[in-house]
Amino acid sequence: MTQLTVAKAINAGLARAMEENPKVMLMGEDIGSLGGVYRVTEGLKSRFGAHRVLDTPLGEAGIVGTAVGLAERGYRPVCEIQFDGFTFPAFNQITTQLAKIHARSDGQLTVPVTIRIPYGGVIGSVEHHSESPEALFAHTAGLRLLAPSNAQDAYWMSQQAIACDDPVIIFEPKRRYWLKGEVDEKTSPGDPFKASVIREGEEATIVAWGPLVPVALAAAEAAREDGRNVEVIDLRSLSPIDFDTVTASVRKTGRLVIAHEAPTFGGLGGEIAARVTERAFYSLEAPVLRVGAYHLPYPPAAVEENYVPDLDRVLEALDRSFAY
Amino acid sequence: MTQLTVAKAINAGLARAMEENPKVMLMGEDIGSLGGVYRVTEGLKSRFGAHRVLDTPLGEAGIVGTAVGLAERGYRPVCEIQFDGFTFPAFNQITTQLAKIHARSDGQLTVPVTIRIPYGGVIGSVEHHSESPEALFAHTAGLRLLAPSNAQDAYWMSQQAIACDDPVIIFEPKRRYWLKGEVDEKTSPGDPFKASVIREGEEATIVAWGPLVPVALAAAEAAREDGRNVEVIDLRSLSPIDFDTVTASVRKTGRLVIAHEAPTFGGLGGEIAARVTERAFYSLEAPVLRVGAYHLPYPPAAVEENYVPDLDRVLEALDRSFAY
Amino acid sequence: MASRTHAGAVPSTLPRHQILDEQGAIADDPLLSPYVADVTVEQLQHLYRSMTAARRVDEEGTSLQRQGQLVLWVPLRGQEAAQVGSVWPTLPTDRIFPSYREHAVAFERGLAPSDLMRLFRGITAGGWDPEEHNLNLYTMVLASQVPHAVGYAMGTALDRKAAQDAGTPPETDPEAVIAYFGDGASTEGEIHESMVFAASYDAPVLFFIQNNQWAISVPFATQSRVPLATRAAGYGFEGLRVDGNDILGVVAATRYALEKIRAGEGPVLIEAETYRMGAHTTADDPTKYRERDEEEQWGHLDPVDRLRAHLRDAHGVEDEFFETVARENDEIAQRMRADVLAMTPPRFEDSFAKAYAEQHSLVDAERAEYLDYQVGFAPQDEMDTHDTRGAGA
Amino acid sequence: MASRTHAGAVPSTLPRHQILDEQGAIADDPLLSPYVADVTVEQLQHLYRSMTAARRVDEEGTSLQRQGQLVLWVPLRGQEAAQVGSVWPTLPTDRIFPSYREHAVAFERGLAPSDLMRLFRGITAGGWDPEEHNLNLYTMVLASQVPHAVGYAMGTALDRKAAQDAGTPPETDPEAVIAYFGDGASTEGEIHESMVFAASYDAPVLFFIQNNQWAISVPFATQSRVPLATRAAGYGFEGLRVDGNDILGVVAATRYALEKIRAGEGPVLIEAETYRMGAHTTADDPTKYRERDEEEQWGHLDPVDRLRAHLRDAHGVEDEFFETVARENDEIAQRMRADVLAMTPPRFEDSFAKAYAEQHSLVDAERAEYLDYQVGFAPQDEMDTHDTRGAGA
Ligand SMILES: Cc1ncc(C[n+]2csc(CCOP(=O)(O)OP(=O)(O)O)c2C)c(N)n1
Ligand SMILES: Cc1ncc(C[n+]2csc(CCOP(=O)(O)OP(=O)(O)O)c2C)c(N)n1
Ligand SMILES: [Mg+2]
Ligand SMILES: [Mg+2]
Repeated sequence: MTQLTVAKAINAGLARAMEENPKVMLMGEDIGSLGGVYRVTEGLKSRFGAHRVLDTPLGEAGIVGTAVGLAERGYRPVCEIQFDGFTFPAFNQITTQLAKIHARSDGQLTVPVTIRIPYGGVIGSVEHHSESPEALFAHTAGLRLLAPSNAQDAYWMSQQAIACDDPVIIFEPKRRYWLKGEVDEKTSPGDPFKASVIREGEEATIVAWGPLVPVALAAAEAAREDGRNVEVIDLRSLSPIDFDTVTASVRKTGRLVIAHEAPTFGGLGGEIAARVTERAFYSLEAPVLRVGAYHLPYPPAAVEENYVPDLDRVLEALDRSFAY
Repeated sequence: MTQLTVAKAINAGLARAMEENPKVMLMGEDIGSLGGVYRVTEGLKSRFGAHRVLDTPLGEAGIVGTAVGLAERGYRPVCEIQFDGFTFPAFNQITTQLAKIHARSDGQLTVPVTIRIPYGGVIGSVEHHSESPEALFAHTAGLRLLAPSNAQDAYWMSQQAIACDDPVIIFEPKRRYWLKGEVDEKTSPGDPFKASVIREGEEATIVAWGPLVPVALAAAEAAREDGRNVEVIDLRSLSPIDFDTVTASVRKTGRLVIAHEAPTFGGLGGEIAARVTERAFYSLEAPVLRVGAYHLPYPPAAVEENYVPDLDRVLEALDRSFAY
Repeated sequence: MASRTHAGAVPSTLPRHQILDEQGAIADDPLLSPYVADVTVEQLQHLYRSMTAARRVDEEGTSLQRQGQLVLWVPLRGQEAAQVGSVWPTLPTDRIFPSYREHAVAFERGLAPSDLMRLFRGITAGGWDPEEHNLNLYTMVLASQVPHAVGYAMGTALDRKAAQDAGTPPETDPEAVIAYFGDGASTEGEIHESMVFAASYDAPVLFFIQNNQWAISVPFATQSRVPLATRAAGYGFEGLRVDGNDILGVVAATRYALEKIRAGEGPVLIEAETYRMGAHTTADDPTKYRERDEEEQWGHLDPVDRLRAHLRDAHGVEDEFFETVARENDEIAQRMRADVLAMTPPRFEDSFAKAYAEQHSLVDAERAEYLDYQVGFAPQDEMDTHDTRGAGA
Repeated sequence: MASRTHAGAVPSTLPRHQILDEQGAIADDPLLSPYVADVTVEQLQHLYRSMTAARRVDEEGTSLQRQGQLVLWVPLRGQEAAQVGSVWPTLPTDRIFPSYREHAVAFERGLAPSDLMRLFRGITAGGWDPEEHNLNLYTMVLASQVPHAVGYAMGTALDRKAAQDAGTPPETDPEAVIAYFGDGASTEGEIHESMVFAASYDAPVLFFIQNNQWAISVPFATQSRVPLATRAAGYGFEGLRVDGNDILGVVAATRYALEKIRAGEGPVLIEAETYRMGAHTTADDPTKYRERDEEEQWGHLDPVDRLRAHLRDAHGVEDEFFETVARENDEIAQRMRADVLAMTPPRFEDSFAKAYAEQHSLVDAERAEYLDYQVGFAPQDEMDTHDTRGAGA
């Protein structure tokens, strides 16, 4: 057991994967000498060499596209996209190539590429540095999406993503990079594509992931003060989604609030709400409620806290749910 | 009133917009001398000149990116993306630029760019020619999405999109390009962002758009033979979505089936299901059911009809709904 | 607007290489001629066989499509020299990344024509095992395969470095990679990023452009004011412009490039100037956008005619050879046709096993739903009565 | 892996233009010198003012950021000659598309420094009306503004054609457009597509690259083996490589380019070789990736020092002038600071009016929800107690 920040846990996870498998390599803008703009890859270039930690030219399509080729050659490249908002130049490579090559080749080619995307807002930055684009990738079959919320998952999911023969995108909660937590480096926590009930409760369920998990926990705490016993699920995997765990919880509690930083409209909350409603229709005491950002471009830093869901908005949704 | 195919209706709509406003211009691959691979723009280059109908170089980012600049200069460019599967090289320009410039400039810049995407499957083609990526655009604020299902809408929506000061993406149902229908060239049909109840019924509602509208109608017909009275809504606008019309229908019928060609997981059906359930919770006799494609890359033509929802799958969903 | 004359154009100074002239006579090329000095008549006959077999299969592809046996066909006629000439000099260890018209490349690598047809029959998006002939799959999104080729090439260099570090003796013929693409695709941004990455990492990759003058209906002049080989200098590597209908010129240019590439000198670009003599695909109608005149002019530059003339005039090869080859080619085409007609469609339920390499809960659930649902529909015929396909299209 | 020596590199043959040498003396440049022959000492003094004012405001930006008054600042120190020299020759009718470090460009166009700061204060993603000074907004997604510039330039050409067709007498000074970007951004695919489109449509656009040697921590050698100006020839237009710390060289190159562009000769590319003397942004720490030595070496090439030396040595400008300018610059910086501190944050609810130009049902509904929800929270303070911000970051 070690206490690590989320950023250091990812660093340690990457280092361990690189140690254990010489085919693992890192690629991205500024990840080498600088250690990445968030220092997540700090020290890895000097430790593993410039041929395994590539400070690439400045082209996201080039990064992901060459990673596909490297994967076809037997490597396990881990690409860093510097910020969420700069994923889109690589969108074609991710959506039409990386995601589809296994199916295209009738299973003959595997492309075990990992893409790390520091994502989400409330970091007081400028445009394109605070996006939550997970829904834009979840809809595409062939990809897997992970969203660690804590150091333990950050450490293990990095390694599990790399070990997975499918392409995996990891959404790293950048505003939680400095959140400390226990990391058990000995025992692998099992299937990364399963959700985790991180707080038990009987009267309602909150589903959240990544940066909003601490907010969901805080909401459950606050609700307890009002005498409400709220279950919290850290979804962990955004594709596939572990509907079994969520449905079981909702069958028990009868109420569900989903919170994500991305805009509500067209976000993953809709998918979860629709599927859970289908599977637990007769258990629901209230409609599944979603708490997300508004249908607006991410606003300037000065007002971002009004845009991204916070504790109050989650509580307000819980209240609305209880009002049914 | 004229009888036109959907393709000809779009052609006529574009021509009329170009006649009425000299700032309207068309851009895309092969849209000039060839008239586009689907001949939708046939005759427009010879009629309006090569300076208003641009056979562009082969770069989708270049097409949309220069269209943004042309729009900032006062033009109203209409970009054709040759096939749905080739939209992604332009994804960055659409998502981070076109969609956000109005907000970025605090409303000072408008970028009235229209993007036409012939979309959808069951055309017996090869990979990347049959995609339904609408959900990947709906989630992004700043864009508007239209999906005509018939000649009348094809004719008018083309013009309404061009006239709109916001960027509009038109998803053209390419497998219905040769579907004939009445076009009333005199009277504008009103707000393109409103859904349309195209068949009244009392016992269930089917929502569909674009290529699946005829399938939804056929399903309602088939259900009538079983003595079921099913309402059909042509959604028409995918962003914004006219939830009022859908909710009103569901309040009346108590049952909703949503059909789209895109994969169910992460598709727009989730958004509609979630929002309608929230707004009509006590009216629902059954959970909202979605009929979409599977979470797989679009399969080879030989088996595509098993992948894309058809009449039977819509009927099966109706049956399941009635079984609640 | 895209005028063909540009007041401010800076013309390219790149020479155009040619070894076999329009009449099939040898024209000396100071740089490249040495690279084909050792080509024997038997080898020329092999090249002729490959080029004409590809042409024959191509014709059969069009005919199969017309008969509804393929969903689409992409003719290559006119580009046989560019394709065969560029792949013939490769080693089996070299990895090839084609676009979607490289049928002659594929056959020369050893792929059976019918293997190629699976894709065009609409029963798979692939059709062969990329490892078997070191031949990647066709890619429909223009330019997308090119960064893959660069990455793969970077990987070969990394492997070489690892072997060196481990004290393994160096290979005699280090691997090279070829990325094929067209004049139209050259405009895509991914081509540019590919070139930047290749130059930066000294990737052992040959960018082989078949400039067949057209991107569907759009003439080359819309994509560039100057030959595309000129672009290479802007990335600091060599670009060669070669007569793409001249089999010896293409072979020589490719050998020259591969030699540099194997020597660790990084990427090279070759632009083979050729012509797409047929339609873009079987869905295309070239009369809408180009003149018969132009087609005829290029007809006089036909790569097969030229090699035939050379074999006859310079090597005294007689009619019998050409007739035998024609017969053999017919047989190849007939075999391919028979194989295609015998192909059975896949079962849709197998798709569920292909999307992911590892177990996936949603795919498993949807597969189960699908199978359940199918149980409701036996026999098959009943399904078809509800089929709406073709209602609009 | 990205080694700085490349065995197969083809070196560029492009000359590097310079007019004011490292000591501030005039070096003759046969092509470009005529373009600055008429520059008066008053004009040089204006340029000096602009360059130093920008530098002074830049320092104030860093200090404001340190004091928590800006969310971020992007220093420009070192690039003043490249920026002022390229924008000074423009006409008010020319449209400028900056990247995000072009503060000196913005000020020279007439933008008040505080207008620029709104963005960095985190109260808007824009900050000014692009029409007012014909200056587009900063763009954070690298390279994305470049196709916009090309499209805008295509639009000016279309307007010109429409005017001609309508019989309007031709303008004396046709509009030009400048697209600014950096050495790092040059790798993005959108740059390539921009160049192809510009060449194809003879767009009146100047691609102005400030090669400041670094893209955050990545040295120029990773992006290219050769000067970026070499790329232009690959598209068939002219590329110029100029000493970017030489204000006269940059002015001359820009005038030369704009003359060609206004004459309808299509795009031109200028690469100004300069240096980012400070950090990439206030969030950056250059000691992690570059040597003090390199910074010092470039320090000797400082564009402001060089112009000051020239003004002194060649024109006898005295200390008083420099002191006055320094005082004026302090005042500019103080005024800017005061204006920044006086800026009030926007109301979030105003965001709902900005996403779309026309009425939008979902935005209207969400705005109403938001306002409703806000009603539950008066006074403001209560909200903050539930705030989780900073819990992790
Ligand atoms: C990204 C992308 N955009 C558009 C298309 C549609 N398309 C298919 S082939 C083609 C023309 C390609 O021209 P070129 O690269 O010269 O190759 P050729 O067909 O001449 O061999 C186009 C526009 C595509 N396949 N991919
Ligand atoms: C598409 C994209 N990728 C990555 C980034 C993150 N980023 C911001 S500035 C920068 C370096 C840019 O270097 P250069 O173009 O040389 O401009 P400079 O900062 O030196 O002025 C990077 C990688 C971005 N803004 N946009
Ligand atoms: Mg071509
Ligand atoms: Mg730079």
